[in-house]
Amino acid sequence: MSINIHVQHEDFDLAAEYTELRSQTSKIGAVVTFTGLVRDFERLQDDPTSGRNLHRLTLQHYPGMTERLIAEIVDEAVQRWPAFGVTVIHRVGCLRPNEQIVFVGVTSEHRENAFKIAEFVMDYLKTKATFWKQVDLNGQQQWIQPKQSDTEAAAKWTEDSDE
Amino acid sequence: MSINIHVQHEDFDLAAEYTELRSQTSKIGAVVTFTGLVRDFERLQDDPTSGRNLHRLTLQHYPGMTERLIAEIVDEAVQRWPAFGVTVIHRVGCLRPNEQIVFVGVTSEHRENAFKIAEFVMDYLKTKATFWKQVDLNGQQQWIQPKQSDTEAAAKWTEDSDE
Amino acid sequence: MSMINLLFFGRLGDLAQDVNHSITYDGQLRTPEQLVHQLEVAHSKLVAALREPQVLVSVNKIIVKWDHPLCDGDEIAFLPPVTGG
Amino acid sequence: MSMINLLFFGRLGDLAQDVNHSITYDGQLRTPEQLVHQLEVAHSKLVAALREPQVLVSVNKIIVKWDHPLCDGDEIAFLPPVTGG
Repeated sequence: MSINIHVQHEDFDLAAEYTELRSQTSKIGAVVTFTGLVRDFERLQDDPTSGRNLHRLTLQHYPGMTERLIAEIVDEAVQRWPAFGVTVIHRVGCLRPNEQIVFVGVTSEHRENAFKIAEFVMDYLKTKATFWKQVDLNGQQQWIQPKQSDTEAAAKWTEDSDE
Repeated sequence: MSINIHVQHEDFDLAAEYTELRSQTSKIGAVVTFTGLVRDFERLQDDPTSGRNLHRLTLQHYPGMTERLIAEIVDEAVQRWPAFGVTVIHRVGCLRPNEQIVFVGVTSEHRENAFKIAEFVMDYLKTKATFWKQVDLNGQQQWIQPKQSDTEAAAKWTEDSDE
Repeated sequence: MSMINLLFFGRLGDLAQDVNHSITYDGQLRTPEQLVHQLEVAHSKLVAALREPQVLVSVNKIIVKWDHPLCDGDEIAFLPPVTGG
Repeated sequence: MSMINLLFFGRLGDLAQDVNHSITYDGQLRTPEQLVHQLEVAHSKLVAALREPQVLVSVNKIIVKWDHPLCDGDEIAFLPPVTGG
């Protein structure tokens, strides 16, 4: 079992992470990757039917605590579903539209477990890890509020532990 | 909406597919990739608790019909969950352990839809598309029988259309 | 002379190695079911496999019922359960 | 002189710009709740935000209750709802 967690300003290279993940054992049958990108459009919090162009995004985090929380999230995931390797990379600092913001890569014997772990880790990253997102919408700074859909996504794993 | 489907002998390059997928629009917030690898170990069909080392794998398919069935699978997926792009690559012919066998890449605005489409397409590729896998277990050729777990995985999408 | 082409996949291909995959369309042959019956005399092991309930038949790359009408030039394929991915 | 360090994240950091983040530990100050009360006189807008039910407090990077005992040298962080990914 190989777990790698990075919180960093630098960009990451999907191909390098994939190569590293799949080289760990020849028993791997499935590799799932999730990459989050910065969209150029942010829905307004008070009016989800409209939106504004995103100029840039700033990600703040709590060094030390963030890494520990992500490690706990990943540990819980691999206890639920067997895996060979999990890599989590979360960028912080100033990001522009189309930039990569988060990576989750999972290897396992069978695809079901790899998909579950990737989804579980993403749902918890959105709602448990100590990141705060501030958007710049054409000059106006705004701290992002948590999304109801993210809270519900994380809650589904506790309601139905086998799902 | 960009849909690309390839059934081919040649290997594929995850990084190139990812670059192509994420370049399609700046509204992409999520990229999910699934890559299937040839494991070096195949559980025996009559005794799933034991297994033998896999020497190689041969994938046969029905040209023309396979591509059409995959296109139908992908069309159904993107009608259920909005997406910007879906790429499916399935290799055929002789493959060795650790080689890449199948790729599904999905881009969408939000991660939930990208995960759903990738899982849905994989479940249906395993049970509906006209591929047949023959394994060489230290010299003994054996056609792989469908797995109960794959049949159940595909069935879950019809039982619960919102899941 | 009219012909019908047969394709056998997966395990069925192994069993059909000595079958002529291009057979005469003689007017008597009107459905896949009748085709299997015609093969049955000479190829009992193949036919037993073709009759297994999970085997599907397609005509011109479309899955059809076993009583689907056949026409001159049809491509008929026998499909055991698929195992891709 | 003993000190306690305060960290404010997200929206709370904006509101706390004029707060001294390293405050004297004077023995009177025994819990995060008492700390907020002490800030309340001078920084009413920040304190209103700190008192919102979804704001969490951590001591030395562990989430704690508001009546958790404080010690000299503690790092106390105020955490609005997180929004990563």
